[in-house]
Amino acid sequence: MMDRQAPIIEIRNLVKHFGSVIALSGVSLSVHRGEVMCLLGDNGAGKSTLIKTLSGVHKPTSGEFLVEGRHVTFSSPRDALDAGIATVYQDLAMIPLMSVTRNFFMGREPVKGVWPFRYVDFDHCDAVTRDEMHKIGIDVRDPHQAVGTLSGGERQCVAIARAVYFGAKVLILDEPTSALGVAQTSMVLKYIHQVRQKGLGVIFITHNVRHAYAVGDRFTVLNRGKTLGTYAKSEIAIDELQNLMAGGKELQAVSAELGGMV
Amino acid sequence: MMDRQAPIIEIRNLVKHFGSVIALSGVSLSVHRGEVMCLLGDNGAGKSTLIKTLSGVHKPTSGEFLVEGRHVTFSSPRDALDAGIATVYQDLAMIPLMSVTRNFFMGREPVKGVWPFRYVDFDHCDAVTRDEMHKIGIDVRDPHQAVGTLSGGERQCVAIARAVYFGAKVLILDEPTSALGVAQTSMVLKYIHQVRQKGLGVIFITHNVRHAYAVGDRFTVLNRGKTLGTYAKSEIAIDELQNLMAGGKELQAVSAELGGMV
Amino acid sequence: AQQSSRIIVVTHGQANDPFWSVVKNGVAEAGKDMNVQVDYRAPETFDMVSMSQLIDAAVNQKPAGLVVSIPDASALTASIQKAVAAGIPVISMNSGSDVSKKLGAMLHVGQDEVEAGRIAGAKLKELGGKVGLCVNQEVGNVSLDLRCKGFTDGFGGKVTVLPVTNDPADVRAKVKAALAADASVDTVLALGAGTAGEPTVAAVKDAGKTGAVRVATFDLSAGFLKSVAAGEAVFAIDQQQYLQGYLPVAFLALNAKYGLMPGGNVPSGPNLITKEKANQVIDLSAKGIR
Amino acid sequence: MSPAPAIKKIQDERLKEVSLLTKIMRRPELGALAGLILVAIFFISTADASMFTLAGIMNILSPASQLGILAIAAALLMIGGEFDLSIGSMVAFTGLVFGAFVTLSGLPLLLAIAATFVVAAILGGLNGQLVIRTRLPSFIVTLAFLFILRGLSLVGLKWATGGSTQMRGIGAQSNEDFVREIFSGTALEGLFSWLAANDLIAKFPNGTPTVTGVPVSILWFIGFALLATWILLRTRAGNWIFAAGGDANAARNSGVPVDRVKTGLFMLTACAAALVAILTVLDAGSTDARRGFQKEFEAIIAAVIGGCLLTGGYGSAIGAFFGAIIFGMVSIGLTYTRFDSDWFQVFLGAMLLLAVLFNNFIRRKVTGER
Amino acid sequence: MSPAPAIKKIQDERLKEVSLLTKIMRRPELGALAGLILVAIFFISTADASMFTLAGIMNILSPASQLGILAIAAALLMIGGEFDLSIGSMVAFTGLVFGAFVTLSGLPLLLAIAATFVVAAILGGLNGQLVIRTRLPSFIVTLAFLFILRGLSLVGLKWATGGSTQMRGIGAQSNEDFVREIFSGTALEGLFSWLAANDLIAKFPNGTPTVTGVPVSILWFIGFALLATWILLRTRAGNWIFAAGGDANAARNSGVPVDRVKTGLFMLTACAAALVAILTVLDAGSTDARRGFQKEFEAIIAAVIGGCLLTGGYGSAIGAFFGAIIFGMVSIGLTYTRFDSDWFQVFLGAMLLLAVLFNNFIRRKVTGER
Ligand SMILES: Nc1ncnc2c1ncn2[C@@H]1O[C@H](COP(=O)(O)OP(=O)(O)OP(=O)(O)O)[C@@H](O)[C@H]1O
Ligand SMILES: Nc1ncnc2c1ncn2[C@@H]1O[C@H](COP(=O)(O)OP(=O)(O)OP(=O)(O)O)[C@@H](O)[C@H]1O
Ligand SMILES: [Mg+2]
Ligand SMILES: [Mg+2]
Repeated sequence: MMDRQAPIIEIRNLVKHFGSVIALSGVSLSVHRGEVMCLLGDNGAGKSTLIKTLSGVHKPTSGEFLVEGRHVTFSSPRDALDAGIATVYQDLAMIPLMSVTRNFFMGREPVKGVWPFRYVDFDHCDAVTRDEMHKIGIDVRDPHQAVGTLSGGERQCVAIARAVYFGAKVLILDEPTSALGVAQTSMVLKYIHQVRQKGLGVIFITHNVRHAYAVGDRFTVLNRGKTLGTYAKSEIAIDELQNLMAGGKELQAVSAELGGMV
Repeated sequence: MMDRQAPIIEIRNLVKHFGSVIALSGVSLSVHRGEVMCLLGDNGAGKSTLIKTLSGVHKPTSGEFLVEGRHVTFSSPRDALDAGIATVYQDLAMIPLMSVTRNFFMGREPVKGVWPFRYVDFDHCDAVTRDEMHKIGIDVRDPHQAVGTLSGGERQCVAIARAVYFGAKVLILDEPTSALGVAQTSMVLKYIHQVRQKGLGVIFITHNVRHAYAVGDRFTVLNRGKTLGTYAKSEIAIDELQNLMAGGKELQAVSAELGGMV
Repeated sequence: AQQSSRIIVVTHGQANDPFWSVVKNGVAEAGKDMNVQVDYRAPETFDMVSMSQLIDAAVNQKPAGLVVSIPDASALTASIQKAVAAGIPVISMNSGSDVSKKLGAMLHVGQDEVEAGRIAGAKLKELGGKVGLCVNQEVGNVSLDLRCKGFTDGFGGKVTVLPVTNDPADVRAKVKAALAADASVDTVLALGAGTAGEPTVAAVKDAGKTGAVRVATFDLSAGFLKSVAAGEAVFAIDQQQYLQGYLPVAFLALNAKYGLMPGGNVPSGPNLITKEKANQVIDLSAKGIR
Repeated sequence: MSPAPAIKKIQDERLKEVSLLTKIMRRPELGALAGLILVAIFFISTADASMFTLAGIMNILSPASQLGILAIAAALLMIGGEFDLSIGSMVAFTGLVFGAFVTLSGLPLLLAIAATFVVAAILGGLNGQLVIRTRLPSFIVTLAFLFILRGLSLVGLKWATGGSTQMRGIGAQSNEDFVREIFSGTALEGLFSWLAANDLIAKFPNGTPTVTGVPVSILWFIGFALLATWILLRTRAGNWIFAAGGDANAARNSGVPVDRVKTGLFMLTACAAALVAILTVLDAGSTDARRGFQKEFEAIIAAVIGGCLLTGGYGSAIGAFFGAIIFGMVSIGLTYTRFDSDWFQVFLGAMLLLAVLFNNFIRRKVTGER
Repeated sequence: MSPAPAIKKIQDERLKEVSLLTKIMRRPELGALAGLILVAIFFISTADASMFTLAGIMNILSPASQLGILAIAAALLMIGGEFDLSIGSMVAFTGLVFGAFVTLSGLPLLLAIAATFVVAAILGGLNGQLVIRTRLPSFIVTLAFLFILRGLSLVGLKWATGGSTQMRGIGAQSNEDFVREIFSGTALEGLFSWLAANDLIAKFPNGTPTVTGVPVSILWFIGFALLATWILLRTRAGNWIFAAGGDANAARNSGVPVDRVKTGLFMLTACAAALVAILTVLDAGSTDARRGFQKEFEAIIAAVIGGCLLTGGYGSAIGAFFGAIIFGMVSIGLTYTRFDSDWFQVFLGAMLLLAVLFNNFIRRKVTGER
């Protein structure tokens, strides 16, 4: 199903410190073409820190980082975008005061005309935004509405639709489904599936083991800044995965108490 | 199991407009003692708007609001807190630049000494914070750490631990589990269960039908600012509930495609 | 009121500047005495561009007479000439005696700042001063800079400019610092009595150098005059700026009424107020007349 | 219970009808226009009638235009999330630089102007780079430049003139009419003398029109306002400015070159200051050490009256345009009234407050915000 | 793969060891102290030795203390998320009010002081209520008050004195020594004359010590800094101030009475201005229309040098304390050096920039931020 050449993204022994806090202490990981790699782990395990390092927001303290087999160092998120890594951050990277359209096209505005009279055709942008949002299951009432007035889930959908629309080689999604309703979640999972089929790599972070298992090909579990291991879907059952994600804590007890519905 | 006197909270025909946007168009709802009322619905259905109206953040455009059978109008969240309504907001109501302890006790700082020499015993507060966070499954490295440096899930846990610690008559939780890891989620669900057993009322908002079904007694589904109906747990099966939450959209199709794992 | 007997005064000095508030009092008094309407206008800071705009605004209102100060001839030429072209009689005051005629003003009332500074400098030199300090509370305000320049010329000895602010604590501390840093300073000239002069006297007292350091100031304030009377300061230099406000308005009013106008410039000062005269003027100064 | 309604995008039932008026008034700049109208009404009822003659309006617009050029630049910078407190000192310093190029170096006017803009751009870039590199607040960095440039203006003036704080006679010797006409004096003179000849506008007794033309600074002001509006609303750079000011981190994460945008804005602000310096120096023929004093302050006021948020990310150039006119009208307008000038500041403050309150009131009323 | 480690709270492996020094230097105010030390080193090496004698230090501290009282109040207000640009004018206005109470109404000193504080608190409350009710930025509201109060001071002074802009003789007639001693002159005079008598401090030739005591304004300054620090760090009100400034909405949602906190801060700021007014008026015996000119500006500078964020929610009173001393030392210190005074502003700007840069550099170095 997928070609196992050089991975699109590979990291080796990545370490990241914030002042005295050690957020990542030696993480290795690889993502291939046409593969959905799920990154799982407890709160504070370092998942967001890891993907922010991949997308150029943080500079790693040490460690190797290869894109398509070549060493890279990103000095800004723009570098990562240029290298084909598109990211939906957990904190969304949106400007609340700006309109939906302007947020959607932020940093990648299509221009028309010749310099110095180059301009952005915002009518066209509005149409695209409305369209893309509709595809993901949200009727934007008015693309000029400020993003700050959208509901949490609607905002998440803007971020995802944006990343997908400007599709790249690798799509990184940090808990994209956490704020979404059932319908929107299905939509996003379907998107992830489509993206994989187009041959892109996907890194998908989630706390919902069902979502992960529904679309993931491989699962990497982080715990307290370290990898607990990487498993292919065939190697691990959903329950084992769930236990691993929770760090083996006294989960069964609670779960049983509440009727095993978690 | 629960006494069916006057509901702790009852609203009738609540309407809320934001300028030209109609966020709620006539919602009725009641919560009783010792009951977990799950509020479900699509993104943008108006759930957060509804609970923000209950907790005094927004003033309703029209409609009735009764607490323990008496009509009330809150002019600020403080009024709601004083009336015994504690809320964990979706956007958390935390100050990123302030320490964990200061956020934990914000608005409800315990004071010592006599006026004008009243002071806050922050050492004691630090200990309480560390303790409460530990109970919910988070080891706070340093209670003086700014909340802004915590991971999304850790921040959520602070908000929940705070609301539970200062427990009131009604606890409102807006998507508390969405950013949480498996272990923390179980913890929160267990908390909700405990709170109910103490005789408090709980309003629990979630997009995860399993979480809702695990702890909920009754389920109210909102759609586009209107109630689709309220069901007791005995009246509805989990699959029906899920369909209702998604607004009956072409969910089955997607779900089937992905192996029914959503 | 009658449009014809309105006189507008545009200067570069703000209404809250102690020096100019006296001018303004003179203007108001003359308006009352002559039974004409007077308006006093000045920009919010020393700003030649907005001053020229204020003159334009005055010209638009076609007054019976216009009184202006001319601290920067280049910047104000166009506006003043426009007033003259519009047939409005113009009298210049305070500064600009050199260009007054050329711009078409009927006459000039006042004392050149440089000249006043030179006289003060010469007097202090005569009193035995050798190393001087010029305390400037508004560096960059051309009229104050010119006072320092005149002082330097007339004094002959070494003069350092000490930039300070309007804050008495700041003036006091800086003068004290300057006296401590250079023990040879024996003369201090402040450019404003209330703002810079009084704290300077206090600073000299703090430094234990009362008497050893000659203190003088431009303009008058009751507090400073007391110090002059007490011998803590040597003199205050008075331009009698009340006249600079009163006379032009009176002249223009009479001009409007009877077509009268004196034949030449009127020098309003300077007038050195020393120990002997100090006591008589204290009350007038407290009322904003001197 | 019925299933969810299957309404498609025809008419969303969750939107109330809003009138066109409401839609128009929702734009931030039009609140400022409402404030302007209020202030104008106040003066029409209290001031001398000559205030609203053609000459009177030109008289109001000239200070407004000089302030306005600065205010628009300040507004763009504020939208981009930064302040520049050195604008006022920059006016003095670039005025000196320009004066020195003309009188001391004897450069032709065009070259002197170009060189002045280059100096301004370099200084603005320096401001920007310091803010970005050190990650200090721009408030404090540009404040340092407020002092440094003001001080350098004093030192430079004394050096250039041999001891005076005033440099005179700038541009008197130059006779390149074309460049001069772009940067000083009045435009459309032919039109105005024709109008005067036909008794359509007021004349002095000697027959010259009271207004000989539109001061060029007003044309620059209008042109700059239009350009800035176009940039903000229609170009990629405009989107980047909003994004950089709204949330620099989020913008950076989305690939906006925030640092480049901010540096560019600082350079633009400095160049706007240079433009004002050139306009005023050529007009007045002189410059002094106090030029532009506190203009940074007034520019920010005008931008805020015009609806810019101090926290960045929101505002408009047209708002700053109206804000500058309000400020100019209040400060010149009071001289047309019979109020004692002692009360000037009281009125200025009260009028500012009223204009902003009214602007705010209208906006809330119209948009139905609570 | 092994299951998750079951480490309990003994030692978290995800924390590096940090030295005590690092921990201390992480406090925002100590960055300002580092800046102060740098500035002091600069002056020790360039200025006249008399600058760091006891008399010299008192001389630096007395203007610094007046600025500092304002700066600490401004810092609290900034932490609470608002600005007050009317502080400077408030100094002039409350000075006038106090003067009028003493000279015109002939109130006893204590009553006059109390009444002045009441007036200040009312004005501050008005500021605060306007900001809260209108939801306009405090920048613009207090700016209006900057003008209004400045104008009223002028009008009031002229009215009270019959035409002069200076009111004098305040406190000359009053002879309540106790109250006077608290608000003016020097304290600890006995100690200092004893020290002088024992040749421990410098004397004038006539035997009186060069420093007769500590100016009371310095004691007020220190006392206020300690009080403000205690409030910020140890009280409920302090937590509310941080919360209100950090995110007013979040704070309100958590039950913090944000509006009351902000109004209280505005009142505090106005009272700080009144305190400075009373101290200076009693000291100088007079007040004039230009008192406190631009002090609002300097106070904000000092607070920012001291590490306050302009966006609110972060800062310290001790930082503002050091910030005021840095500002005072730079502005007074230059007169002790041999630099040409024309360069004064250039140095002032450069020193400010250096102090802040150094402060920033130290903090980053020590905390290991990148
Ligand atoms: N800028 C920072 N400064 C200090 N510590 C930080 C910073 N950013 C993250 N951390 C710490 O690093 C750890 C990892 O955080 P991270 O956000 O990567 O967790 P996560 O795995 O994404 O958790 P979640 O599932 O809750 O989002 C956390 O303990 C957090 O407190
Ligand atoms: N302040 C506001 N101004 C204008 N519209 C608003 C405002 N707040 C909310 N809305 C709109 O009201 C609707 C309901 O929003 P709300 O946040 O209550 O949804 P929600 O049910 O909580 O959704 P989610 O599950 O995504 O959090 C949304 O369409 C949103 O755009
Ligand atoms: Mg995360
Ligand atoms: Mg919500």
